This record gives sequence, structure tokens and C-alpha cells, in this order.
Amino acid sequence: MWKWLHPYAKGEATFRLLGAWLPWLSGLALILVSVGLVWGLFYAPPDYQQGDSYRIIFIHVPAAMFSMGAYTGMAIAALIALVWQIRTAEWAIAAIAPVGAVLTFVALFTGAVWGKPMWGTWWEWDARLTSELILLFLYIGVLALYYAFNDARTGAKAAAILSLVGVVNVPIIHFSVYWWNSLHQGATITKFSKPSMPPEMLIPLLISIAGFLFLTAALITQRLRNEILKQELHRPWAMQQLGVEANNGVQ
Amino acid sequence: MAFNSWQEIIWMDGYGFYVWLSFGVSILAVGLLVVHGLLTRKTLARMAVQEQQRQQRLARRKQQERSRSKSTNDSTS
Amino acid sequence: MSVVIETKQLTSVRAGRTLFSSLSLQLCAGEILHVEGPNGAGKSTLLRIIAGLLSPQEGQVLLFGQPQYEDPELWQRNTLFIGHKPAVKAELTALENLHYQSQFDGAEDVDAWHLLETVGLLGLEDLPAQQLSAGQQRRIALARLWYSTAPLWILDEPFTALDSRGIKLLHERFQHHIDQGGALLLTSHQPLTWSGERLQKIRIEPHDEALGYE
Amino acid sequence: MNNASTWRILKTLMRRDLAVALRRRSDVINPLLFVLIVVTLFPLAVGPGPDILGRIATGVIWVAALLSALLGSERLFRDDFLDGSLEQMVLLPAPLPALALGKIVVHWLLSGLPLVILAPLCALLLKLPFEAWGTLMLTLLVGTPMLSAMTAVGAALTVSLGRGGALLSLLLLPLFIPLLIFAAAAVESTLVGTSAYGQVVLLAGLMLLTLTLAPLAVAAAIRVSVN
Repeated sequence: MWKWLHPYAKGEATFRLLGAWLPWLSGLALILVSVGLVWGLFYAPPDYQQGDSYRIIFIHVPAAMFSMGAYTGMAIAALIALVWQIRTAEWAIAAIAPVGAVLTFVALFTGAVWGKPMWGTWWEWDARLTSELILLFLYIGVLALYYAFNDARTGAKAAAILSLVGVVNVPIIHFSVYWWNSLHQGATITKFSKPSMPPEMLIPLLISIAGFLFLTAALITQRLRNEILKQELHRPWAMQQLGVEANNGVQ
Repeated sequence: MAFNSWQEIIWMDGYGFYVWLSFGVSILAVGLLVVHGLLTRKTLARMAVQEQQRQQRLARRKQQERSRSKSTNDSTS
Repeated sequence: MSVVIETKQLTSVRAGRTLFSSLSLQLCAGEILHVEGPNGAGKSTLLRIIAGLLSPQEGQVLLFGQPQYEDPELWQRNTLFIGHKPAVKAELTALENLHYQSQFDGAEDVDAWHLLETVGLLGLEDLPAQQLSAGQQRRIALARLWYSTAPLWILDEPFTALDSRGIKLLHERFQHHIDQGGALLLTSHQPLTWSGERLQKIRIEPHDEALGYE
Repeated sequence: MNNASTWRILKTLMRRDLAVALRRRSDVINPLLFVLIVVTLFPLAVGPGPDILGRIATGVIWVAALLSALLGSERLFRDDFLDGSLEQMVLLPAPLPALALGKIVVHWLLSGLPLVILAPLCALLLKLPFEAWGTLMLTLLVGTPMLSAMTAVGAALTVSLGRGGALLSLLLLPLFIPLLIFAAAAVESTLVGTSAYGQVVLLAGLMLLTLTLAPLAVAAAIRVSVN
């Protein structure tokens, strides 16, 4: 029934709402990320085992968290798009996927760089890193499928189906990779599971996590706004937003 | 402050390269994403201009047709 | 006359372009509706929406007064759709194709040999369909019409690739169908040789709502 | 709704697909030959010593199976899409997921099942110790239906694209990972003398899950593709 409510005003209303949020989201993201990272980099004490190399955690952990979180969000958007046929949800897939992919890349890259001083190798088939790598492939798959079709609507629907198939598989993949990892190298210490972190480290980490939450939201909002404009380009309001006066035909 | 000098901050107990590489590439990646979003907006503005021109062409054509049909109607009546 | 199919305020947008908006039509038993319009106007889209392959942006389609999504099986049993592509398997013979098709349609006692002769494929019954011409493949697909009991036929360009005898044959079949109280919805660039009140026409024009025409 | 007619339509669909496939035997045989050739290449690449080959045998056979599944995936819906049978399938008065399951079953009969039968030959070529042959075949028997089902999802999503080949591998291969891990682990545990029961049961569970959910995804994807 949502479908029947203001089908034309909807894109515009969503666009304006997102526009109202965007400054707040980006502002909070900028402040919190800066505070979290500066604190983590310069003020938090060094780790007694890993020295200063552990400071990568302040980027790695939030990025890893929201790389998974964004995928879940994308799958929820996909479900809404398929069940209720809401177009904004279809566009949200295209907005979330690149953000999620970049976060996944960041988690993967920082994890690998961290691995070098820890394990002496740039790439270790660690369960978390392997999961992130597979997640990156899943994101790329969704993006590739989205843009493979000439008709944007068809591409969005296909990508939505794929996201849902993916989200069913993510826990299975996750479990299988962890299980496989324990099978092959049960003895290695996992660097991520800190039983107790002193508050001087935990607080900046939590701030950084909060910052990444807003960062993710702000990035998605920016891209979703673009996506709405792109799909509604022929409508007068969208052209006005882009600084062009629409030609409303002959009077 | 866990460090006493700039050198210490950069050196990071020997881990400086890894820490700064991680932070640098991460910030670069997110920055590129933001820039890409802004560039997309620019491209959209260009597409909007094209759309406007297309609409104008169609409108002009429609007006021509309308005035022509009006004139033929006038002459027959 | 009883209304077979009815559309209310249909709107379709494909690839950002509005093909038609607020399209309402009615088709009664014993009538033919010819959908006309230039290339790309959305004739095929309209037919595919009515057949249930596509969903419209807005509006609804009613078959015997029932909306499409309420009972898809009722819908599928009472309509017959043949699109641009004949749905003929190239690896199978004409006979096998017709056999499987009639099984799908739930037609029990179809005399496939006789039917193929009727549609002008005598002597070609057991050749793989890939050895037949486009028009002959089309005849295999159209053979469905000779046993179909579906009240509504939806045919997208049924005359494509047919020769004049094929066209005449098809016309006769259509006449039979509407005489029996069936309804027929079709697109065609061929002029239809019908006259009288049984033939309705609807024209879809390219349409740009962003300009505020109409 | 009407079970008798659904069943009749499903049977007709499967019979027709089998008939078509039997007319195009090379489509069935080529993926199997592909597996055989990949298996032949490995001893040439890593050396014919039984210790190395035995260790990598399961992995090689399974990876070859995954790749051949991709290779044969076009057969599932491509021709149907091009000749219009796919849109007619959507319009049949039967639930589309049931028909999708029918297509998956036919595909498995012609790709998965022959692979299970071919497995001993591959195991022989790769010098897999004899005691693990049974487990290998069992994992293939349980795993290949999943392979067919997932392939069907990918094929249905990409069928309307002209050349979906590379895209299809990108979409599907990450989803095959759990299958690969558990299948390899099952054979591995047989080799070290422990029971493979747990892994095989896990695989069977995954197979049931996949066979329940995949037809729904395939049906949704077909509806999008015939657009």
C-alpha cells in the first residue's frame, strides 16, 4: 500500500530529509573519528605485548564492524525493495554497496598491514581476514550485478535478490571459515580477542566505533542522495536541485 | 600523551611504517569515496543540463506543430 | 457482453521513460482489441503487463473482475500469451514441441499430426525445429491456438514471419475464437481485415509526462 | 493449489529438459571432460609423487567440480530465455519455485550425478588413498545438488545479460566456499583416520537448506529476468 502514497513526491521528500540529516551526520562523524583516532594514536598507552603496532585497532575494528553491518543494512534494504517494491530501498542498495566495499577494503588492508609485524607476513589465512576477503567479493558481486543491466530497475532487483542470497550465506561462510581456521592452525594467538582492555584504550576505541557509525551513515546518505537525483533526473524538482530550471512545457 | 617528541610519534617504537601506512591508506580510501560522491553530483548537474535541452527541443517541436495545425484549421474554416 | 479484461489507470515507466500513463481499457467477450502505435511506444509492455509478466508502476488489471495478484493460477489458466519469441525448442521436432506444449496447457487429446497439418507443416512433423524457417517455427507455436480453450488470447505480433496464407489461416482462427465468445488482444503492424463493431482499436502514443503534455 | 496439474506440468518440464539435453550431448559431456582434464594437469604441474597428489586430490577434484558447474551453468536458462520458453514457464499455472526446483533437479541429473560416478577415476588419477574414496563420493553426492541449486540462482540472475560468464563466477564462487571447506575437511578426516560423519551431516543440512531456499531465489530472479 506504500506504493500508492505519493509515488512522485516520495523521491523528493526522501531527498530533502536526507539533506537535512547530512550535515549532522558528517559533523558528528568528523568530530568523533578525529577524537577517537587522535586519542588512539597519540594519547592511549602502548600495548604491553604489541607495543605501538596495536594502534591500528582504532581503524581496523570499527571498519570491520561496519563492513559487516553495512551488508546487513543492504540486505534489509533489499528485502524492503523486493517485498514492498519501494524504489528508495532499491537505490539504497546502490548507495550502501560501495561504502561497505570501501570499509571492507579498509578492514582488510589494515588487518594485513597489522599482520606483518605480528606474524611476519603480509597475508595470513586468519579467519577474520579471510571472512573480510570473501565479504569484499560479495560486495563487488552485488555492485557488478547492479550495474550490469541497461535498465536500472532490473539491475536493482537482481542485486537485491543477490544481497538476500548473500546474507543467508554470510553466517554460513563465517562459521565455515572460523571452523576451517581452527582446524588448520589452532595454536596461533588471535590478536583481536582481548579479554580485558584497559579503559585508556577502550574509550578511544568506543569513540572511534561511534565515529565510524556516523561516517558510514553520512557516506551512505551522500550516495543515496546522488542516486535519487540520478533516477529522478527528468523531474522538475531534481533539475532544480542541480541548478537547472526545468522546462515545464508549453503554456 | 604517550610520546615525547615528533620523532617518537613518527617512529612509533619501530612500528611507525605499519601504523602510518594503515592510517594513510584508510583515510585515502574514505576520502576517495567522498570525492567520488561529489564528482557524481557534478556529472548529474551536467546530465541535468542535457535533459533540459532535450526537453526544450521537444517543447519547441510541439509548439511548432500546434501553431501549424492551428493555421491549417483557420484556412479550412 | 461480459467484460473479460479491464485495465484501470495503468502506468508503466521503463528505463526512466514513461511509456503510458492512466491507460484504461475494456475488452468484452467476442471482441478483438488491436493495440496500435509506433515502435517503442509500449505496445509489447502493455501486453506483457496484461499477461502477468510485468507489473505496472501504477494501476491494476482485472480479469473477469478479479485483480491479477489475487489468484495467479486462475489468471494463467484463462489467458494464453504468445510473445515475439515462439518458445519452440530448436532441438526438438515439431511434433515433440507440440506434444510438450499441449501437456503444459493441460489439453488431453490433441491430435498433433492433424494439428500440424492444419497449420501447414505437413511433412515436416519429425524434423528438428532448428531446420525449419522462422515462419514455420512460428506456426508450431501458433498451433496452440487450435486446441486452446483459454477465453483470452494475448498475441504480440502474431503475423510476424508468416506468409499470406498463414495470415489468412490465422484470421480464420481468430474469427472462430471470437465467434465462440473468446476475446483477443493483439498488436500488429499488419492492417487487420476486420470490419464492424467487433474490432476495437487503441493507440498508444509516445508520451512525455515531464513536459506536461495532455 | 491444484496438485495434480502442478505435478503434470513439472513432469512435462523435466521430461522436455531431459529430451533437449539428450539431443545436445556435448553440453553434458564437455563439463565432465573439463574436470578430467584439470585433474590430469595437476600431476604434470606439481609432480606425480603420491604424497603431494594425495594431499591435494580432494581440493583439486572439488575446485574442478566448482569450475565445471560454472561452465555448464549457461545450459540452465540461456536457451529458454532466448527462445521464449522462460517467459512461457512463468505463465504456466503452477508455482514457479516448484518449476525452478524441477530445473535444478534435471541439471543435477546431468551434471552432478555423472560427476559422482566420475569421482573414482579422478581419485585414481590423483592417487587419493583408497579408504577416502567413499567419503569423496559421499561429499560429491551431497554437495553437487547444492552446487546445481546455487548455480541456478546465479544463472537466473544473469540470463538476460549477453555475456554473463565472468560475472557469474564473481557472484557464485564466494558462495561455494562453505561447500568446499566442509567437503575437503570430510575427506581429510577420513584420511587421518577419524570419522567424517559430522562434516557430511553438516553438508547434508546445508544441502537441504539450499534446496529449500534456492528455488525461491531462482523464481524471483526469473521474474526479474523475463522483464
